Amino acid sequence: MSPDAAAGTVPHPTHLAHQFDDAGQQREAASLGMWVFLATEVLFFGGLFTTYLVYRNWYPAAFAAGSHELLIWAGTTNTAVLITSSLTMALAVHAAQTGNRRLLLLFLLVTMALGLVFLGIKGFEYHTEYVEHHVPGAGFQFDPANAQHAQLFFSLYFLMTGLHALHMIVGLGIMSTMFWISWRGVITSEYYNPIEVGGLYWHFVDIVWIFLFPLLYLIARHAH
Amino acid sequence: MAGRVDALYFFLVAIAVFFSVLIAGLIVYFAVKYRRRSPTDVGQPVTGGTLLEIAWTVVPLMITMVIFVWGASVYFAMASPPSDTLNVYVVGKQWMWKFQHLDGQREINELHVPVGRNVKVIATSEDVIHSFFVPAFRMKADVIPGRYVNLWFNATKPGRYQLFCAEYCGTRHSGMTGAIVVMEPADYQAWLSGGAPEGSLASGGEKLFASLACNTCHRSDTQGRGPVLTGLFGKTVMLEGGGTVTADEAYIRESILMPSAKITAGFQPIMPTFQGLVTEDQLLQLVEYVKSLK
Amino acid sequence: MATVLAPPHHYLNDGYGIKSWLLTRDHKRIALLYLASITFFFFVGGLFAVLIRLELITPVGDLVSDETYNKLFTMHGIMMVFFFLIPSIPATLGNFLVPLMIGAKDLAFPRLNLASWYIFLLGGLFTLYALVTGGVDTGWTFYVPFSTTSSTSNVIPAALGIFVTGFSSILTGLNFIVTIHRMRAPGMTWFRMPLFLWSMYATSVIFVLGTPVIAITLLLIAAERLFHFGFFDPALGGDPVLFQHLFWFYSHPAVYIMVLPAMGVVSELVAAFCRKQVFGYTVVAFASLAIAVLGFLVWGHHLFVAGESVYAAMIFSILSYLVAIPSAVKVFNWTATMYKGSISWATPMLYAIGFIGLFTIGGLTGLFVAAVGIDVHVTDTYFVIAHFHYIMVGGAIMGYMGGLHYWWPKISGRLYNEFLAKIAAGIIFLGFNLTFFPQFILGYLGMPRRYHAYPPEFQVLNVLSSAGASILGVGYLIPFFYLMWSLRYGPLAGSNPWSAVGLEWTTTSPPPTENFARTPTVTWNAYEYGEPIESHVA
Amino acid sequence: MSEHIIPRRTYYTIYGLLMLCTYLTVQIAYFDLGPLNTIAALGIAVFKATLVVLFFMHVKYGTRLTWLVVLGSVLWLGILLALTMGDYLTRTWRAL
Repeated sequence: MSPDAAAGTVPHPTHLAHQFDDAGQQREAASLGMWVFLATEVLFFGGLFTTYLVYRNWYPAAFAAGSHELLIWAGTTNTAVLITSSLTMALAVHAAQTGNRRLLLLFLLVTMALGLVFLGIKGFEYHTEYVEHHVPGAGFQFDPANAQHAQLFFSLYFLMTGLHALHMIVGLGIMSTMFWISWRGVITSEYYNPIEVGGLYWHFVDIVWIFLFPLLYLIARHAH
Repeated sequence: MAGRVDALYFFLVAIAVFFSVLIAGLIVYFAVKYRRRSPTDVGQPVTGGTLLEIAWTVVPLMITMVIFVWGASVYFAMASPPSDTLNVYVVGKQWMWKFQHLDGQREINELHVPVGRNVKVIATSEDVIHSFFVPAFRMKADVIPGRYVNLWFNATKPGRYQLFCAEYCGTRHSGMTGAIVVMEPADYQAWLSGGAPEGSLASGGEKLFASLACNTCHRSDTQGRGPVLTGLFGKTVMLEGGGTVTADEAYIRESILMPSAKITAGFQPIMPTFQGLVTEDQLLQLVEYVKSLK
Repeated sequence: MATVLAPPHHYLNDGYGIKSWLLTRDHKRIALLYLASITFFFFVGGLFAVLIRLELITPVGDLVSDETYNKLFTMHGIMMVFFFLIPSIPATLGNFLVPLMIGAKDLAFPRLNLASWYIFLLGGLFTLYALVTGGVDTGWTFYVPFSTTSSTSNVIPAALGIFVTGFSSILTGLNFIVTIHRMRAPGMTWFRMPLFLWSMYATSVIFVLGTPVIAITLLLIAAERLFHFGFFDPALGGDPVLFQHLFWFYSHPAVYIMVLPAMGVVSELVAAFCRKQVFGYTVVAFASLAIAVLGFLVWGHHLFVAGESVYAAMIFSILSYLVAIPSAVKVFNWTATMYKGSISWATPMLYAIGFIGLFTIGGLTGLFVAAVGIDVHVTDTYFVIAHFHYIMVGGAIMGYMGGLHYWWPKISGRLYNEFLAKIAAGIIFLGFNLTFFPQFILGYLGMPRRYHAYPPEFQVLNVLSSAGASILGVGYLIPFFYLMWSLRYGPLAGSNPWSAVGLEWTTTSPPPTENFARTPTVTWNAYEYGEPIESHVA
Repeated sequence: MSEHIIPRRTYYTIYGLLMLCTYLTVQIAYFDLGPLNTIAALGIAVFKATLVVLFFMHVKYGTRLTWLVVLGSVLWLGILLALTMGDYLTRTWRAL
């Protein structure tokens, strides 16, 4: 081995981690890493979707009855809110790509605000369901014809939306970090991986909701 | 059934021995024959052979497909009880097997059956999953709470056969054993007449049916608020909101515990659940009573 | 051999002190952190196995109580499966070798790599907590409704421990996938990669796509225990069998997580110790991917008697036979590689030969349990125990031991005692077979698994098995001591003690922190023997 | 490596489509279409998710590898759902 092994390092540009050769490699690695993580997330929620599918198939009437008790206006509004936040997230990435720092900060802020609105509405819904005794457990009350299996529906509802909300909260944490590093001027049109990768996560959380909404809120609405 | 399982088993043993010996023999032979003679030796460039690859993909595939078909056909026979069976109910609970004969005899951890008869065991569990395993009959099925599982056998020789619980079920899992006692028909008759103090299963069910006030709605005429149960068993039931279901043991059981899950067409979901009000043993009596209503 | 000198700079002397280890981002140091952790868990799990075998010497349960016995086999399973076998090769040898073999400076995400080790430890601590505060008695499979309603033991901490540990698997898999895709040195094309990398890649796919399902399943168990949601409770309309579907969707592919890396190691060993390219390189490479994919389609064969439909059983049975094919093809290719090789009988090769033989038996007995008609009889008996120990101990651990010996000079820079190593390999092989072969017979005779006490007619075979286990235990202790001893007293190994090809052998032993003095450029295929090895040094 | 910058107008168009689909899916839920209700709801959800993945997440302009990861995760979810339901839907065909 050459004796100057340890000395033979080329000076690295800023933001380029030592293990990468160039910025392109780093960018592609980061993006691929996030995509692989999202594949994991798909299967994580997949276990819940499987459970949902099995029981909805077994107890369609109870699931419809449970679904009717959810606040459809809240679910619909939240869908719109999340889709809008996805738009502002996409625009934030666009602003980062074009090097517009002020717009980037603005869109990140709007995205976070919309995320908070979503969680606020969700919290209101949880409160409503609590008041109406739709939280599974000893206090659960429901039309006796469907009570047993409506409880399964509500268990799934709370677990699925709860895990989704947890992902939203993590997303807000990521967004705050994005905001912080953008504020410090780390993000440029040359280096915007973090915004792009963080954005992928945010869009994924949006997609989960896009499926949760019809599965939970829109079962046989015509019956009422 | 034991014969069929063993035939396939020994066929597989032959295949396993053949391939194990082939591979092990080749490895040892190569390792000796081509052992390194000097430290600088390298192997000869033999890097692949398409024909060989195809051969050792296709041949195992064909062998495994033969095994699959054979194994599946054995299983299909296991899962197809004949129609002329002598039925016995068993409830598994931590950590015992409770048997009930149709005539009302009850046994714990021991089941008496006549030799040469097709016997069907209808099994369920009161708590966790157990597994009904009689090695001599090559017979096993998990006994699952909330469901009826059928097993069947035809014992060809009198004797005592070991019964195990094969699904781990808690502290005294290894104590959840028992025996199937296979008797000559005459001995079996003698054993049967030995006593059924409480009357048959169906008669027990009839008493329950009255004491739980089932008969106020399920009347024998069509004036009740619930469907008529006479002649129900084995029929196809039209359901409210479309669909049909065959009225088997599982359906009757479900209708007692979760009445709203499947509503008979033309009726209201007004029946209360009996979940927690009847034990598994009593459920079996009720099921047997409904079956007896011809 | 010319006198070898230790390299002046290498990853082991690049910083001393506890902090330089606990905060390291070097994949090689993280591999060693993992190595120490899994060795600890291996011996904990092994201790439980010893106690189990001691109890089973007599048919009556006289050594420990039934409650204790149930906790012993549960913790043996949990420790061995989740804290030893699953991370064994990927997190140690894989972590160490993936960047070296592709000519990279490190994994793509070194910080995530370190995080994965801490997550692993955290999960381990949870589980150890469950252990010392009373243990768990559900079996490593956590079957409901026993685990959710009946068991009074520490189910939630144990489940959470495994839940947490799952994320370390996911991060390792994610890191490997990205690294293999994006960090290969110039010229290192997919079909020039050593087969170990193909198997690591296939394993990572399972890590990433399977582990989240066990995570959510264990979460459901915890939720069910805490809030009694009813997902698996028939009284509330749930189905206990659904749990088994979700559990085995991960836990069957997990078997391939354990054995695929060992297959990768064996491919390397056979090539290096026959000095020959692996026969049918492309076929062996794609067989790894095929196993990873098909492995996800067969989980239902754990449910043949568990109440799944007759038709589902048949579908899962035929799919199970399909996954047997690529495994068989690999065995044939390794055997063919030995044909006209220059075969060295060094310790790693002994393990490789042991692997091929034992894995063949494990695989062939898999044909028994995949046949539904036979599985009905042998499932949940000692036949199944023997079958999967042939795969996991005879297969995965043999591969792990072989790999550890093969790369030990690279990892430590020292040579171990070859004589002792050969003796130990022989003892392990004998002890293993004596332990587990009798269990096939026990199983066919009908002895159910997880039995604290058993009918006396099974005693002879059980005593044989216990005797084998004591030999096996000794076999595993010997390498621990001579490997430790070699760290200080072993002769220096030099860059390439086996005269093997492969990028990892072109750098010093131990390698420098940045792995290579210069990024190598690859112009040759894997396992190109037949020319002087020096010409491969970039 | 090529960094494709999607024009903002595309984002607005996709946003409009997503909101329209949300409106449609809620409206459709109030008509009794039998099993078509579920199919429509899920069909629209899949369409919306596809739009988000292709445009907001830039997969339309992404590498083959990104496509592979996306399709792979969907395929694996499909395996989990299909083989599990394969058991549940055939259980009633033949009493065990």
